[in-house]
Amino acid sequence: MARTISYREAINEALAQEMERDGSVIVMGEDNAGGAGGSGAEDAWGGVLGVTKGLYHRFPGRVLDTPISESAFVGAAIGAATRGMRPVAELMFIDFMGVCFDQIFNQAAKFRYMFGGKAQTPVVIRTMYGAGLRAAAQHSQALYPIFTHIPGLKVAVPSSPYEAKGLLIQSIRDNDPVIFCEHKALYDATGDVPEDSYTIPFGEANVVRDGDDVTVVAIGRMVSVAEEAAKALSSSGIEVEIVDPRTTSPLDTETILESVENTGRLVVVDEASPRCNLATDISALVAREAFGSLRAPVEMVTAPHTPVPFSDALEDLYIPDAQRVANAVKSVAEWKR
Amino acid sequence: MARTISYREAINEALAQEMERDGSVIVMGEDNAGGAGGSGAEDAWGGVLGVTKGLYHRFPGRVLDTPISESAFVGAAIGAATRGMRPVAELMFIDFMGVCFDQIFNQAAKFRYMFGGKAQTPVVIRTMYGAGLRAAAQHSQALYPIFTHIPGLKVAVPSSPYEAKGLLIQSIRDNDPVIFCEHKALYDATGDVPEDSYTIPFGEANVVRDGDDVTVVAIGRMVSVAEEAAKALSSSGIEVEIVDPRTTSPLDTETILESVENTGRLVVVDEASPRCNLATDISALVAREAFGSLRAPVEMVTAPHTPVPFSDALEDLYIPDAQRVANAVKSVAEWKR
Amino acid sequence: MTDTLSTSVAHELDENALLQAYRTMRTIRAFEERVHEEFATGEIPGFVHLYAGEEASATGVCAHLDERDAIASTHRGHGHCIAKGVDVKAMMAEIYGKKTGSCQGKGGSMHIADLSKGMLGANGIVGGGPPLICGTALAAKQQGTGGVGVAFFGDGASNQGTTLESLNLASVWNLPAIFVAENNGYAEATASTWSVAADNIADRAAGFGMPGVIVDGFDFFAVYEAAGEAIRRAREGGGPTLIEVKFTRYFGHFEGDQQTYRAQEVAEARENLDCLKRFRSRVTETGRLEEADLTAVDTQVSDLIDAAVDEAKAAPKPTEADLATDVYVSY
Amino acid sequence: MTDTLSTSVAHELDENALLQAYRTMRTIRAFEERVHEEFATGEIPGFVHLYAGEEASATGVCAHLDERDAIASTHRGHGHCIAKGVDVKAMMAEIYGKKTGSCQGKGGSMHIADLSKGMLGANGIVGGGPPLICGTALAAKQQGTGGVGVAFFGDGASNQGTTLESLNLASVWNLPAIFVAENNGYAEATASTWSVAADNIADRAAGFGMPGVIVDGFDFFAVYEAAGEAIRRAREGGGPTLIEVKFTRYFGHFEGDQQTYRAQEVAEARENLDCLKRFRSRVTETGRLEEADLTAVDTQVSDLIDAAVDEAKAAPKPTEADLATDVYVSY
Ligand SMILES: Cc1ncc(C[n+]2csc(CCOP(=O)(O)OP(=O)(O)O)c2C)c(N)n1
Ligand SMILES: Cc1ncc(C[n+]2csc(CCOP(=O)(O)OP(=O)(O)O)c2C)c(N)n1
Ligand SMILES: [Mg+2]
Ligand SMILES: [Mg+2]
Repeated sequence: MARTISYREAINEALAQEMERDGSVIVMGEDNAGGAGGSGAEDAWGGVLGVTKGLYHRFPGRVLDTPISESAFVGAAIGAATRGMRPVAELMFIDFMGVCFDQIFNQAAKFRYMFGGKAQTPVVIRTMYGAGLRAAAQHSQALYPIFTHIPGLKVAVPSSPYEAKGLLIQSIRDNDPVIFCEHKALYDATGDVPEDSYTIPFGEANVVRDGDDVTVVAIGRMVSVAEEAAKALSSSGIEVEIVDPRTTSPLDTETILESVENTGRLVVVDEASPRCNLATDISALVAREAFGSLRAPVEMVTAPHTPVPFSDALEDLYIPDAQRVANAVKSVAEWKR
Repeated sequence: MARTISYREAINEALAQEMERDGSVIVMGEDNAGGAGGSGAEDAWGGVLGVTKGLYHRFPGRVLDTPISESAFVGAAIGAATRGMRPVAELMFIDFMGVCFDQIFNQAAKFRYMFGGKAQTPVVIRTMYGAGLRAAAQHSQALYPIFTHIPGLKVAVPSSPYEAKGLLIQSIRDNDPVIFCEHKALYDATGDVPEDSYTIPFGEANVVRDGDDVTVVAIGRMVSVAEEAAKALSSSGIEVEIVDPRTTSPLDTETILESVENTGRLVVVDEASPRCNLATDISALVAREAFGSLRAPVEMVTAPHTPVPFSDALEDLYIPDAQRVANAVKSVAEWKR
Repeated sequence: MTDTLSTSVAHELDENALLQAYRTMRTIRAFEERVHEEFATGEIPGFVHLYAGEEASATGVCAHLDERDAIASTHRGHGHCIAKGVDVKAMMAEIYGKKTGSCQGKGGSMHIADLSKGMLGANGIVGGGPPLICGTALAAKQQGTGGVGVAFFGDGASNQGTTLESLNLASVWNLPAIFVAENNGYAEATASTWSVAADNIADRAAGFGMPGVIVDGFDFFAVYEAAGEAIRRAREGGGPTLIEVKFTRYFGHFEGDQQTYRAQEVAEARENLDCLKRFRSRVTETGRLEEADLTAVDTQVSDLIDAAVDEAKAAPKPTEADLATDVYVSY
Repeated sequence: MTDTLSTSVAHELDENALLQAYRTMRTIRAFEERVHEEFATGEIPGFVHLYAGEEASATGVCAHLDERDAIASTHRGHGHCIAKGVDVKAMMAEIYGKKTGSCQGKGGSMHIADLSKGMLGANGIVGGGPPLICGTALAAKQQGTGGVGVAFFGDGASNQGTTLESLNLASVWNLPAIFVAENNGYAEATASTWSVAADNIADRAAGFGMPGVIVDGFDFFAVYEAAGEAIRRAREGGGPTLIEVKFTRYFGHFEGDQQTYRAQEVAEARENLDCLKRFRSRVTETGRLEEADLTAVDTQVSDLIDAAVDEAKAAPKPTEADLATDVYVSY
């Protein structure tokens, strides 16, 4: 049975259901419970934005607070994963990857290949990305392109509560390391989510909306921005097909290519910085594999090549919005040789 | 006067000339001299592959060995750069970025913007990248796409001794943080290099070879691979234009687009992993900005989506070679709708 | 934690210096209490971490510093900024995201900086500052200025690898660097007694070849004295020091924190240990300053903060023209 | 550095165990000396770091371990692999980049691993292992197996932030983890007396709430005893220990290193301190083993290494079909 719950609740429920189902699932991170060693309540925080709240008391000994030592505890999650556990470690903000990236990309990502197929590292790294909370340059980035670049990692970027729950359960059951990117501005977004446990397979895009004129591939929070644009465009006679890849690695190239083969036009909406990001990745894919169908230049709507600004006045300009998406769609729809 | 010297010597000479010219230039890194605290000779190493050899005695007190603490000493270079120094820090292998990335992308790269234009951080991080030395998965990566992704960084990828010297001098004089990526398999490559000091401006591509049939954009060591392919192709009647961007950030989009507007065909050769790399970046640029001129799908010749294998038998297959480039060029040259 | 105003310290500080120290601490307190109030109205965006309760640390350390010296701060940076001389009105405007802010509104509370004042920035990365300070100290050493670098960081940050390896580097290079571990008892909701696997953070100094000192962070004079000794030694080429300053933060980790993880500690500290109260009673009881002098400072500070908030609210925001500027010096 | 075979240790080890220890050390030595020779012929690709001289450490520690336990190693990993039971022939084939290697030729010297043996891999990243070992120790603790995790790392790695913060985490979580700092005097060409800003690496233990122990790394029995105590304590829930093992590496940092940075140390160590020589004279002088037993082991080991090299040379390389396999379990 589906109910309407928030993205935050969907993630919490996925964790709880998997912890219930599988004793090897443990959760760790800074203040994932909160209150360790203090004079007051434990589970005081449940994560900085409350995502893991309640798990501490429900699963005694399986929700671990950590010192601020991301290399050590992310590395510990990885080490534990090689020894039969299924740890879910929280890297509070994706921006903090810089202090622990080695453990992720040189250790977890490479074990299986380097060790000739004999390692298995079922670790999940949950992390918060994205702009919109006036959190400024070091707490607002969308660094999933960097993880997508690394062979050996899988990268999930859920766009809604439904995707969040299904992709997280899949991430936990998956036998490879997964970077699970939660958009911090989506935590209060609500949507229909089945109560029962379910998985969304990796590498299977969701066609959010059908349309014959222009394909819009949108990542994470950009899916709802694209939907907003699509509605406005529809009233001016342009029907957009929106593809949400759901995982950027693996990427469902087939669904994207099929859509462009039908529409002949592509816009990619990516909140990340513009260089070497998902927008370029998908655009290049299409320009190689579906060139014959392309009837207009590809378009990319991304953040500008700047750090994320603090002031709301600037941050609102920084984040791709429905207007910019609509303009890009129009430009490819109207393009003439 | 130009003489023939090696890529290694060109880098050493650039460092020496800038240290001579400007007292604020200092050099630091693990065993950049070598022998600190030991019972034998100082300047015992001059860097792990001898690139900084001789500077220690020539510039007393200005070549600093470091403990194995990349965050601390790369951060120190960055901090010193905000206070009037022009440090050149060596991150021995680019693969080690994972233990110090925060200082590079959250600190150095963002200071100027975050601080409202009031900071200046003229630091150079020299680092070795690339496959070919049987150095395996953690010592062979080509991670420059990750640095290129980050606003606030500049990224130079010299393809020859001439480029190495001119780009390094420019990097040192440049007032922004620069990641200077040296291909370890090029150190013994030789070429004509002027004795006098000179700079190569950032964001100015070099057209290595003229040709009207296909544009090949190649990065770093891939330039010589592309040249080899071009020679073979020429004898079968295909004239390739090779563009070496020299810096991936800033990127000389103009030269690339002009070339494709003439040839109508593009192949990008990038040693990096295939997802969100320079090949996709440049392909997407062309598919957006020069779509009207494109007469064939873009092609990308890259490493496969795997870690770098150790065995020579596999590593030779891993690295893009002239044959694969030639095949890609032929496929776009012969492409028919 | 003794309450005697050490004679050497009393000797060093003349009336002006005492008044200046008081003014700095009072400015920080007033700034933070006002930001606390204003944040509650919803007008201040983002994450805001307040320094109230910890004033003696920034003030006691920075009282020894001049333009040769640089400091690096943390997410809880307002106090360090004020103590190092960053303009208070520009800071307030920055917190409001205004074009007139220290960083033109691009940085916000977590990134206030003023490099012209040797203030290398608040820092959103826990453990981000110590490596940078090795660098400013190295620059001072290479340039022979006699300058020092000071890294302020929290108890939580004392567990971050970047901090720990900076201690070692500073010793190996014999840098004029001071590491000030501000142990306010918590990192977010996590007690330092739990996260720091040692009795004191200062105990880590020995493993990195430098002196480790513990001071009562509610006592300006204690901080002033310990910092003075460390800074003097550093300027003379004697290398780095780790100073652990112990106290309590008065507000939550950030604005909005419900603080269920701790009990009475704050009320007790505010009542019995407060650095401003203790400073005030000591300097008046020992006859160094008059109550009236201090009250005059209070009024001036209060007016300054009022004006800062008014001006910040009235100031313009940055505009589209500012979005893509100042990423590079040139590109 | 005493030379008395401690009675408790002598008691613990029966003849079989002594022979096994000798066999392990001899295998490591013979393996490394042979790789040294073969490397010089140009047939072995890549960067190769040899463990000769340090055999007592891997052997003395791993003698206490079983399949519940996991170890993490370094770029200098051959000794740890052999001591933890990785197949010697598969190791040699791996070093030659052959399909029959421990990692099918995909890893090479710097990445030999065998997870089925609890050997988590040599590691090309200095400081890469300690975090991982916090994880294997955590797994053992969660699963209640009584297992421990052991991180071997060098003096150079003791300055890496990842190592230092792992010490703290292991204490905070009270993990059954052992940190073995192998201080061979140098990190590449840099002396540990210079790079480690403390008299001993073991001195860092106190700052992270755990015991720190220094042992003579040329003495198998000293290592065995210290490791035994730490491992016993860890298995019983007593938390982590930092053990510093001091010795000298016999070859260069990697094969090809000219070693101008050090003088007579190696010849002296080889002559007077060598772990194999000392082990041999001690067990024979105390009448625990006969010369003939040991010589028989020498011969068996020598034959094994010969066979390993012959087979490695004859083995096939991986092929194109192997290039893109085993990146993921499924993709
Ligand atoms: C690398 C990194 N990890 C985690 C965080 C999130 N975070 C911000 S402040 C904080 C607590 C810091 O505690 P402490 O160092 O004691 O400073 P205090 O807040 O007490 O001043 C945490 C975990 C961060 N900003 N950076
Ligand atoms: C993060 C990182 N930095 C630097 C290196 C290069 N490197 C490889 S081994 C080594 C020296 C290591 O010294 P130590 O830890 O003492 O180990 P030893 O070689 O003496 O066994 C260095 C600097 C690396 N592999 N990883
Ligand atoms: Mg704190
Ligand atoms: Mg060593």
